[in-house]
Amino acid sequence: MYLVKVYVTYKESILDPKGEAVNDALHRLGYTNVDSVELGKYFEIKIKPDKRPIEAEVDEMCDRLLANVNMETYRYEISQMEAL
Amino acid sequence: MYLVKVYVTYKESILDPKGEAVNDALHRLGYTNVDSVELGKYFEIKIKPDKRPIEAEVDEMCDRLLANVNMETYRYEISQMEAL
Amino acid sequence: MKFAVPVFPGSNCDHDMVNALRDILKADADLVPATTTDLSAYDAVILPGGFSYGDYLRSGAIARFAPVMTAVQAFAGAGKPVMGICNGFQILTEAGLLPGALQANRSSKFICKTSELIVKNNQTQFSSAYAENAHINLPIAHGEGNYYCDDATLAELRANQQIIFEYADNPNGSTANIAGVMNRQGNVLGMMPHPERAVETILGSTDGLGIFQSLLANQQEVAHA
Amino acid sequence: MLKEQELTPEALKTTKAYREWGLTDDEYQLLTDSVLGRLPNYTEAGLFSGMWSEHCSYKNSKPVLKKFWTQGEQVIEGPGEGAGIIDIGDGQAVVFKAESHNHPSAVEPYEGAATGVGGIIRDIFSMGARPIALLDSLRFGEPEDEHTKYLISQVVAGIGGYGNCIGIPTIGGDTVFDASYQKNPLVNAMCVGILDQADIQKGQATGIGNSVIYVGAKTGRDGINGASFASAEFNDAKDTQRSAVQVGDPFMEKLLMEACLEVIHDHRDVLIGIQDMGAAGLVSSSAEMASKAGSGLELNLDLVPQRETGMSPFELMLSESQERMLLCVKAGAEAEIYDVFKKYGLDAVTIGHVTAGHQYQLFHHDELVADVPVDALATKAPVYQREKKRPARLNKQSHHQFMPRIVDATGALKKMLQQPTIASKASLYETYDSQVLTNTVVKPGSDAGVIRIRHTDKALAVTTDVNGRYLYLNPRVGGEIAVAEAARNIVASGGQPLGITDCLNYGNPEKPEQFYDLDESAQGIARACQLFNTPVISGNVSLNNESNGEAIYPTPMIGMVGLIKHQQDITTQDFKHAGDAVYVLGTTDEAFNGSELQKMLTGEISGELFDFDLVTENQNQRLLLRAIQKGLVASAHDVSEGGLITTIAESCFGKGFGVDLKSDICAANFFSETQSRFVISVTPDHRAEFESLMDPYATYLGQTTDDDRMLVMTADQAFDLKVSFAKRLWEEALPCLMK
Ligand SMILES: Nc1ncnc2c1ncn2[C@@H]1O[C@H](COP(=O)(O)OP(=O)(O)O)[C@@H](O)[C@H]1O
Ligand SMILES: [Mg+2]
Repeated sequence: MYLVKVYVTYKESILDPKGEAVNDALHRLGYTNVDSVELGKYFEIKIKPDKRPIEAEVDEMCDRLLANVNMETYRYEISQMEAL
Repeated sequence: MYLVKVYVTYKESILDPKGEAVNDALHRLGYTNVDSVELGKYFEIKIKPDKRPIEAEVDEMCDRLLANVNMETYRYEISQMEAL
Repeated sequence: MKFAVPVFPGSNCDHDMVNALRDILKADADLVPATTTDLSAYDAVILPGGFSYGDYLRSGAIARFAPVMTAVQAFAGAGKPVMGICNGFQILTEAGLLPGALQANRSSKFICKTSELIVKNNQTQFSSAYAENAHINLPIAHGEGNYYCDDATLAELRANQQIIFEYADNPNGSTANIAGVMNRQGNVLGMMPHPERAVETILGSTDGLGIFQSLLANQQEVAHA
Repeated sequence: MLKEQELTPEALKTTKAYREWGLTDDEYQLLTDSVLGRLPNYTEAGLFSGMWSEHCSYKNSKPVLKKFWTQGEQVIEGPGEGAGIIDIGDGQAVVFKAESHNHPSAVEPYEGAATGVGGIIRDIFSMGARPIALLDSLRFGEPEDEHTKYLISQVVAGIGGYGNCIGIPTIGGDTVFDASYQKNPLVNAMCVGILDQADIQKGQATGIGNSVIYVGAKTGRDGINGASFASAEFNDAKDTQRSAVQVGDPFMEKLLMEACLEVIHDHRDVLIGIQDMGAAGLVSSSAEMASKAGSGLELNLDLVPQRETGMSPFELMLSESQERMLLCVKAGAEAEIYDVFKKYGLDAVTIGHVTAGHQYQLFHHDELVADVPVDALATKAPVYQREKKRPARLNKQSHHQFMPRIVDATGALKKMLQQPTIASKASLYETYDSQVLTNTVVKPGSDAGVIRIRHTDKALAVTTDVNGRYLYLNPRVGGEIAVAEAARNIVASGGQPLGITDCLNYGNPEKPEQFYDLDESAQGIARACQLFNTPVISGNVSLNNESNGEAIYPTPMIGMVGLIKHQQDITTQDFKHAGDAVYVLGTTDEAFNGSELQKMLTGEISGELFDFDLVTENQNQRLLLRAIQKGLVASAHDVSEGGLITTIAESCFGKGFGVDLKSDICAANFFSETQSRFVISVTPDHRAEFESLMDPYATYLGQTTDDDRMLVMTADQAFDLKVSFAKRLWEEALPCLMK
């Protein structure tokens, strides 16, 4: 079994209202040294090995569903999970 | 400047409806080897050094705002950003 | 009796609440800004529904730090009645005034429809106008109304009769069908359904009136005691 | 981000780079030769590309829009301003408009739909009105493939996400599935607002020296030149254009709306004009405000609040960042306005002022970067009279009416109730908050949504409708039917139709056959509007709804608003009690070409469209409205897709009553889509009066019952099934298909 961690964030030019809202809230709470906040999605996916290489499959899943490449970018890390 | 990456996910005992929805969608798309999906939040926070240790500050921010410890857990990584 | 209805940036049921209180229940009610720090002029506080601060992080997570919440904490601490409807409920749990948390609905979708509730405890200042185990119809409208608490908390809620409203047909996955809970002291109520949307026949139901009538009647008793 | 090297005026001319922005060679020529008398620089050419796009200038559709009926004594403001306004008495008025967001929704369905809603809301409050209701009109492919399911769920989530958060109820709409929209879904949103006539605002900038104030979200590089993107044909290959995606921020818009309405109400004496920044962003709003007022304008772009660094004048002026408004305020009163916005935590910045003369001048880093006649931008776009040719598909149509053979009437009905277009849409609209603001009397699920007007005895009925299949078979008559159906839904709810807005969704107007569809259907709409006295007061055009050369069905969405004079007249489609008499108003013919039944049985839409008569339609509507106003009607439901039997079933579903009916028409004709009909129920004590009023136009069919049984005896067979079972099929069909 693989453990895949996928991080999806907005492209640079895209407005991130959620990140802004958190940034403002942190400032109001007194964390004025916070410079910026971006809020993205974090997926932890457990996946069984398949015929295809895992990277190809994860790439495709990201492109098709997990991210909208028109406005988001993604990166991921894959690790082998020990069998229990 | 520090770059802090915070990951917030549901506690294990809690059902994650959005993760389930993604899991189902992946299955429908034919990725039947996907075993489970959890969907969490991913924060990228840029933060200027302060008097206090950065870890203490991030812990506090997470406990107070970024996560609801009744149902969520968090972890984070801190790295130094190079000055531009 | 005078009600305060705090308005957070992004509240959107604030006027509905005040309209229900003033026009239908003929009660005194003020909208108060989230920057208010003094609630001493009021007898009860109702946190209204909406999307405070967009609910962009978690529902209620940011609003609980608004200045008015310090005053609400003190108000509740003094034993005066505080009620949170929908987003108001979410704010109260985030603020620690009520146990548990509200998670995304099981369907992971927003749900707006009429839901049937069972009044589980009518021995409270918020529910005394209803018969015990009465079935009432109130609208729900939320994306994150799935009440969660751990087993120990649930046992405590049950032991102390803190569960006031249950769903007859659980729409959102809430633990133990919980639609509304009270604090241990019995002066803070949070509920996801919207009683202020059910106070006029023309809008489909008047089953929400009981909550406000309970509050008004109990307050009068307090005043006369 | 690297600053793009801007081409010199000469290089722009030789490389023809302006083509990428949607300007044609002829338009560029017109610009250099007659409008400016010189070569435009990079920024100037960009401004014109945005302002002369179809989206801003209506250059292809203007000759068509001219044919619309826009008169009527109830009209306070017709097409032209942000939204139209209609008098509803007592010093109040209703404001409404619809907007399409088809292309953005195809690219990013959640945000595309969400920002569509956000945009139409700004159009309404910029007129000074408080938005009180939203509607959404959706067209998707068949919900079979995964991508279509994804589009449906994301579009619906985006509409709900925005409307729910900002706190405006979504109280109606329509949803149709047809392969024609597979690659090109339609997402049209409509907003209705209400105002005191004293608060009416205009988007104008007058008075030399007065300030132009920018409020709301900062400007970023999102959606740059989106107006010309929206107007360009959508093609799989053009991946590069696809970053015109914007993210909606309904929380920001909620604050912006409250702040703007406060300025309009409480600072009327210093507010001169207000306009939202929609398509072609800052240039469009500012140039239109100045041009309308006959003023000049000077803006200092360094003052524009910016989300990103190093933005060029081109980018700043053409960005379509959301949640921004432009105000014109009396000189000296700026601080008063800033204070209001500050209270809501919003940026408000003076970025320029009204000048003498008629020039539009932009400064950036102390340099004059654009200096053009303001009217050239706002009103001098070329207008094209496109070539029109009757489409081949109409020429080869069969004259025969499709004649269905129904061997198992009950089975056919069961199947009909599960067609995605017929099936209940509750699983979609229950994700919309339809009750916030506590004015919603009739929620989605009946013919029209109804909202009461607080502190009066009045209410408004609102609906969106159009059946693209009818237009595909006959664009002119289909256009008439679209308006007629909308009016039918208003009347069935107890309302007097007041006026319409529209979204004209068509293919490429440069193709003569597609221009034919646009032009013909506009004439049909115009004729129907005149007859119903429902002027067009606002609207929107969405052309180039094609993918890989294939156009969608011509789909002019009609959004109609009606006035219910007394709240006791509010009528819904559900049968109310057992023992009521059931009637059908109007006659039933064999009308199957273009019908849901034809699609269900043959898999296609073909042949000449059935007959339709506007005069009969109008007469039947008037009859029903009179009966409702006399208090004779317990329920009314218009007959549309799926025919009479579907209509009867839907009236049973609401409260679970059964029916026992008998008719001398055959079972197949119970699926006919003859127009101008209603199913009406009447309590026994009103039957006599009802019948004498309706005679000979209404036919008695039988009674409602307490039984869980829908029994309809026809000339040849019986429809016979349990109401509860039929209802379950109807309710579960769409959720099941979406799984
Ligand atoms: N996308 C939608 N949003 C909101 N309401 C919708 C939507 N689609 C359908 N509805 C509602 O479902 C009901 C049935 O719609 P429809 O079949 O189009 O009615 P009709 O045929 O009477 O025009 C109406 O109340 C309509 O407002
Ligand atoms: Mg209808």
